[in-house]
Amino acid sequence: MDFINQIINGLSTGSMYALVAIGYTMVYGIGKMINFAHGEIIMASSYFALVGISSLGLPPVAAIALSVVLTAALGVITEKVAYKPLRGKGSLEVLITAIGVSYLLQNVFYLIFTSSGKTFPDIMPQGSFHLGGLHITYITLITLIISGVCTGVLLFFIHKTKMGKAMRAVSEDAGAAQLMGINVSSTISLAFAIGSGLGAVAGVIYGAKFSLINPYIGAMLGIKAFIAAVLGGIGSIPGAMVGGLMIGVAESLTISYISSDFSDAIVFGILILILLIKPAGLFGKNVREKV
Amino acid sequence: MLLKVKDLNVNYGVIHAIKDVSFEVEEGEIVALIGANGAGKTSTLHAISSLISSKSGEIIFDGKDISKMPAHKIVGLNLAQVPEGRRIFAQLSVEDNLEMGAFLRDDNKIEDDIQHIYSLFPRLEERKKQLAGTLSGGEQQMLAMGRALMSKPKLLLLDEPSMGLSPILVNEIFDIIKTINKEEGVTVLLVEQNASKALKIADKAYVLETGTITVSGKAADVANNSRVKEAYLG
Amino acid sequence: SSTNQTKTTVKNPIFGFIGPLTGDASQYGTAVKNALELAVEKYNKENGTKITIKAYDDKADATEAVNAYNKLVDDDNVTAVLSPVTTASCLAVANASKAKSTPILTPSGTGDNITIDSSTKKAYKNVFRICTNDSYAGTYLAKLCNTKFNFRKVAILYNKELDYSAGLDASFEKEAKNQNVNVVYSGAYNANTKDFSTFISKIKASGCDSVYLPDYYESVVTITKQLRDAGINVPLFGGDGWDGILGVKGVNAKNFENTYYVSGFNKDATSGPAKAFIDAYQKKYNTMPNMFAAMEYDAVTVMMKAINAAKSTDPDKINEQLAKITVTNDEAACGGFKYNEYHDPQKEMVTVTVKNGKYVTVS
Amino acid sequence: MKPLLKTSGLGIQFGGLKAVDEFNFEIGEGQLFGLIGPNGAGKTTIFNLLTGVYKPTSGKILLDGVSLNKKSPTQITQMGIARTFQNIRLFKEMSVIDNVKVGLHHSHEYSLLSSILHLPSYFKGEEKMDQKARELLSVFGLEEFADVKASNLPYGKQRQLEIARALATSPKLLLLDEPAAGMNPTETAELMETIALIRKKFDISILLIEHDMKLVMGICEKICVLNFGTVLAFGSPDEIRNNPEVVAAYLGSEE
Amino acid sequence: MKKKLVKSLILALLMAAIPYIVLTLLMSLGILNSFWSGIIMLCGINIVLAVSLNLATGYLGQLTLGHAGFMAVGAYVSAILSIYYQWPFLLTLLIGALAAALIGIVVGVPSLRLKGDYLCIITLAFNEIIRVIIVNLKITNGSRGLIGTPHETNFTFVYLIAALTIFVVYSIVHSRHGRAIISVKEDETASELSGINITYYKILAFVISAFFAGAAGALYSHYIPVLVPKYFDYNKSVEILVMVVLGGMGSLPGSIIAAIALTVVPSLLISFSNYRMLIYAIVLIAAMLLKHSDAGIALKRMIPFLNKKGKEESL
Ligand SMILES: Nc1ncnc2c1ncn2[C@@H]1O[C@H](COP(=O)(O)OP(=O)(O)OP(=O)(O)O)[C@@H](O)[C@H]1O
Ligand SMILES: Nc1ncnc2c1ncn2[C@@H]1O[C@H](COP(=O)(O)OP(=O)(O)OP(=O)(O)O)[C@@H](O)[C@H]1O
Ligand SMILES: [Mg+2]
Ligand SMILES: [Mg+2]
Repeated sequence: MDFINQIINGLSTGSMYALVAIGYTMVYGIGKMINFAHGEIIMASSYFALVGISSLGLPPVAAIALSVVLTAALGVITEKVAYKPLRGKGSLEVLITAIGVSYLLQNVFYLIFTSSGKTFPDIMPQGSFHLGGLHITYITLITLIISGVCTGVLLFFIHKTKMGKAMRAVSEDAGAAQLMGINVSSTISLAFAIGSGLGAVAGVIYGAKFSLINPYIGAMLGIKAFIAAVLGGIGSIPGAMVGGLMIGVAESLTISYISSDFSDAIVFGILILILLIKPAGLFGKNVREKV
Repeated sequence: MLLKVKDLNVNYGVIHAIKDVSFEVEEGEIVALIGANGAGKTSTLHAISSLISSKSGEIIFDGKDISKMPAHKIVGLNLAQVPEGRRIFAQLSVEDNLEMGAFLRDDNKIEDDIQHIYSLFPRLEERKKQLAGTLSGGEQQMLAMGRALMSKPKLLLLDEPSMGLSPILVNEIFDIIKTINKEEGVTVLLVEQNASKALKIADKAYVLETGTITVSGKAADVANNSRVKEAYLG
Repeated sequence: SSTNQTKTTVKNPIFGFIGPLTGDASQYGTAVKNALELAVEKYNKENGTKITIKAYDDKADATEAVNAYNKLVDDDNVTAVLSPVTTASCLAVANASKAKSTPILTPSGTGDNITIDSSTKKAYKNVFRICTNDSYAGTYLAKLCNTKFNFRKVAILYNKELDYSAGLDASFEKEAKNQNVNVVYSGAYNANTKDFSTFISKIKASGCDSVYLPDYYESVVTITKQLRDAGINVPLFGGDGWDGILGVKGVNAKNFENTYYVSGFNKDATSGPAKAFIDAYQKKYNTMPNMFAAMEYDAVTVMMKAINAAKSTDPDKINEQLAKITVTNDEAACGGFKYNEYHDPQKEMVTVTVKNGKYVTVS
Repeated sequence: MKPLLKTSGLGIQFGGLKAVDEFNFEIGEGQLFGLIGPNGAGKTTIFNLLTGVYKPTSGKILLDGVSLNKKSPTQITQMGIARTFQNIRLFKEMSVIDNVKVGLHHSHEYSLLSSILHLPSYFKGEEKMDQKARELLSVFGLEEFADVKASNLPYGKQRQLEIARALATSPKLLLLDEPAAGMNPTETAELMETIALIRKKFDISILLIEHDMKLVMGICEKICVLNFGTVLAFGSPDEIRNNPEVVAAYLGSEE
Repeated sequence: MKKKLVKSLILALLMAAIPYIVLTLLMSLGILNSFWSGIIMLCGINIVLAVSLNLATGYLGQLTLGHAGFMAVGAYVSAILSIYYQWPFLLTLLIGALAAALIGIVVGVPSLRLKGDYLCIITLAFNEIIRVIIVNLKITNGSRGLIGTPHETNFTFVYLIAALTIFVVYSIVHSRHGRAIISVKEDETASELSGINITYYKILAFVISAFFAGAAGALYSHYIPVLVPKYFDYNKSVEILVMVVLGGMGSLPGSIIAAIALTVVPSLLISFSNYRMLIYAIVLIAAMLLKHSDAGIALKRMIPFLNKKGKEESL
């Protein structure tokens, strides 16, 4: 029973990683760039929601909606100002700018909100329920449901709608996509908006779950989610979902059954092993380059 | 006059690739643009479609100046291009590639048109679920043409459509170009290395050499030009 | 710095500050710097002096701290350095200061070896601190478990990537053995752990009668919420890092009923220097000061006392005075003390608990 | 004539698709062979099999009697098979001469240590490589472009550089994948001469994929026609030209 | 040709000697005080790190985010040998560097199967694993920090090792081995099919890169009085990567200049207290954007030794 409880714990954290990882994957897919500032964008979303609830006195749902909109806008602005001028200059160049943006966001929020933690209001039902011998908190359940729904909707959008397919077309060959009449700039903005908006959902969950937020929470969340995205096969949305859940569960299980001291090392070790066996990640299409 | 290019110049950094190029394409015509490697044929087509921005000059399509228009808007005016090297979407299926060709359309004939493309290129129908990246070179060329046709273009720019195709397919492709032109009324601007074949189906032709047009006229006349014969017809 | 040597009272010493003003440790650095500014302002006003401050950011990184130290000493000619704030920076700066012997007085470097030169095993002649060290607090708590709280089965959750937390854990576990206190579970999390559910399941299973959380209050707030959510209602306790816990905006004080921590600073003080400091700090910065801020406040007092006794800004003379200084309870917000041979202050600690959402000092 | 390369029952499958099946083939020393066939017949795939880029799912490849099945592409190249690519793959950011020098890498060895310590063997090695590379470039008239960035060469020159780089590995067998693609008739005629010259000068065998029938029929001694991964016909240019099956599947009737 | 090479070699040695003599003079005369000498030392260490990473990332083209891991291995191995066994500094430096090189093999192996971002993650993972191990070992004193390493690093050592790193990487890059390494970046398949043993060269580049990172670590550990594992987390790896990318992939002068700039600028910003990182972030973004703007490219053209490709580009 404890084992299953640990798995549920892991799934709950993992689904938050997954939502963030999806943002990475989307932006990567379309811009072939690692948006290192994605974690910070999510940190921003937590603050947006916090300000919405605490300062503006909005009801939680409205605050969340506000946060999603503002975060999406922040993502789009970042893209336009910092990344767009470097488009086509190599992914590494943009990576460095993204690192700059992540420092920038951290410090802007630090200067506004200081680095001491702010308590996030309890916007989700507190407490837990028992199911058989299982002990599940409501937050866990809600997190799982929300991330499942978000992924499902997104998958449908990407694979079944015209805009979604256009997004994939741009991600492959922006020039050719233009020749189809696809507006590349707005498609990329859309990807940033969706990725950041989903991140905002994760940011709110983060706040609700861990109750304390500071300007530096995005860094590790971002790294973990980035790892999840790569593990699942970067560019693949189901991959990001599964990768996130796996990292969450692996963390939870190593801490409880192997060693808390080495938990990070073991999780990273697992990651290395999986990637060595499946070099393009779990869901990555290992298309051999046609010679 | 469907397309009119006047005093077009293209620069890549310090390289002046296209120098004061002017030409015209009448509705319903097939116009061939031939020239050696690196003469600037692709650059000309890219300039028309706005895939490159560093350019000056006038480009009038269907009465509108499109020289400053972004690439995706130009497609909406029914001007399509089959780019050099095909550039199909490798990770999308054959079918999705065709659907992308119809991106700007919102009529309900799209499905019919896909079937129509399949009838032009039966090989594509066999492979409609396959990822386009794993198609052979010739298959990819068919897909690229099919995809461009899905936008129902008035003017189709073709950049070396016969490159890398087997002789039988080269003939087929030229037949298809003729068909598209005659039966569907699509005007074609055709860039080709295979000059003899291109001149055979074209009405008018221009020869481009290191960024300038050196010979122009009726296709038959160009084909008989002694310099052209020596350099491009072998 | 030699201009004032002939005068009896030194009018314008320069105090250096090194601490994290950016990055995730910046809240400590900022609080300490605020207290330094407050204390200097007050001292100048009351004594007609013109003490000035030079402050540099070190991002809690030892390398940067050494750079900042070099700048303070070479470019700014500071009289004394009233910092660094974090332990690693203190260790590095202490070592780097050997050649110059500028007095260093840290309010908050709690690591055990800061004041000790590892090559001679003796105290550096110029390095002192206001706070007690990690061993002191860990050992003190282990004794309390036995003598005061009667905790026999303690579960521990500490941050293995934080020197402070690891230090408090090690000294506690060591002393617990002598005090007949059993450590029934000991779990170590990473600096970035936010989800403690896995540890909490273990704690639940351990059958402990109390949980020891030697970390700074930010983590403690998160852990406590999750512990209480999971239905663990045993007493929780920790070290001076807890200080400031109710000051976290929006914290659910209910979770902290039945918790204890020891501190060098009594926030409930109704009179004396602690009260005066708290009032002044709140007036100026509109927020409750934490313990390290109070320690820095004392650092200014202590340093000026030594300088006045030395009647000079000569570093060696100041160091001499510091080593034999006696600070009384009336002078210091965090209590009076004398230094032992390792330049560690010997002082009483206050035990604090939370009742009805308010700090209460346990006598 | 001694057989140089021999395949028996060679095949590879991608998912359900048998891209190449039961391919039996032999090329002798000094021979110039053509490999033609409709698009997607499996020609490039055969090159990929011969050079170790793909591992065969069935059959054998023997070079000079030695099996290549388990060899890596690097080993195969070092054993004497070099190739060019259907889509040009030069080292784009490197200079023209450096591209060739990479091809010379294996045949001009001096150690890492001697390059760090600048020992005489380093200077000697570099000098020899430089000489050899310039020689090869001159065959293609590329000498004047030696220091130009490869991607800045005109397309036709890039194809020639690719051949020069392949030759630099001192192959016994050279595989050319559509060397005339994108060339106009004049350039193609030049290429034909170059190929003939290479074959004589370097005394090697050549296997050539090409859709330009003038070129294939003009210089190949023997031609193998591939269709749907299997051999459709085999013979001299004249035999192939008049083979009705080949005409139907590949050549089409010239009007 | 040989004469030309020998001549340029002598010239290079001269070029290397002049800044050394000048800087030593300035320091001993006290014109450069201990603040500046400290920064110069860190510049030297960062040059070693950036130049060595450039071999793996800039020339070989393998994106690595774990350079700080190699540095950590060199730092801790050499520090432990110095503290517990009192071995001479240069010997501990060599062993530290070799230990890092050994880890370089381990990290290099995945690069045979993985590319781009996948490799980047793997190296980041190795970096974190190394750090977690250091946090948990007794001999390293975990997160509380290792103290007592003798202060052996001086300007001469730093300068020598930096010069050596530059010289070795330069020599490799300008030999057949370097061409092989660059060809792997340009096109792996074409490189393989030109007879290059890409396995060997990938591992080689990683090993050399790790070796010098280890040496940099040893220099660092004998410079700073306390070694904490946190210093070697992925942020440090990112910092080194920033130097390489900002300086230009595959450009040695670029790496050197960027290493110096990214050491000096933040140090000068320390008095901006809490605005410091904000300013740094803006400077970094602006530098990246400027580097690729028309103005930036024009500026670069005017600096002669950053523009060695001038001839090639003009066609
Ligand atoms: N992106 C670019 N950057 C720099 N120069 C370019 C670029 N694209 C083309 N050029 C140069 O511009 C000139 C014209 O090239 P273009 O591709 O238009 O020729 P083309 O006639 O289409 O040749 P091909 O038959 O090889 O396709 C050439 O000299 C080429 O090297
Ligand atoms: N990696 C792969 N995965 C799946 N299918 C592949 C792969 N490589 C090739 N194919 C398929 O194998 C068949 C043969 O391809 P190949 O590239 O060898 O053709 P080709 O004869 O060279 O054609 P072309 O003349 O058009 O270049 C094609 O149908 C192609 O789609
Ligand atoms: Mg072209
Ligand atoms: Mg082929």
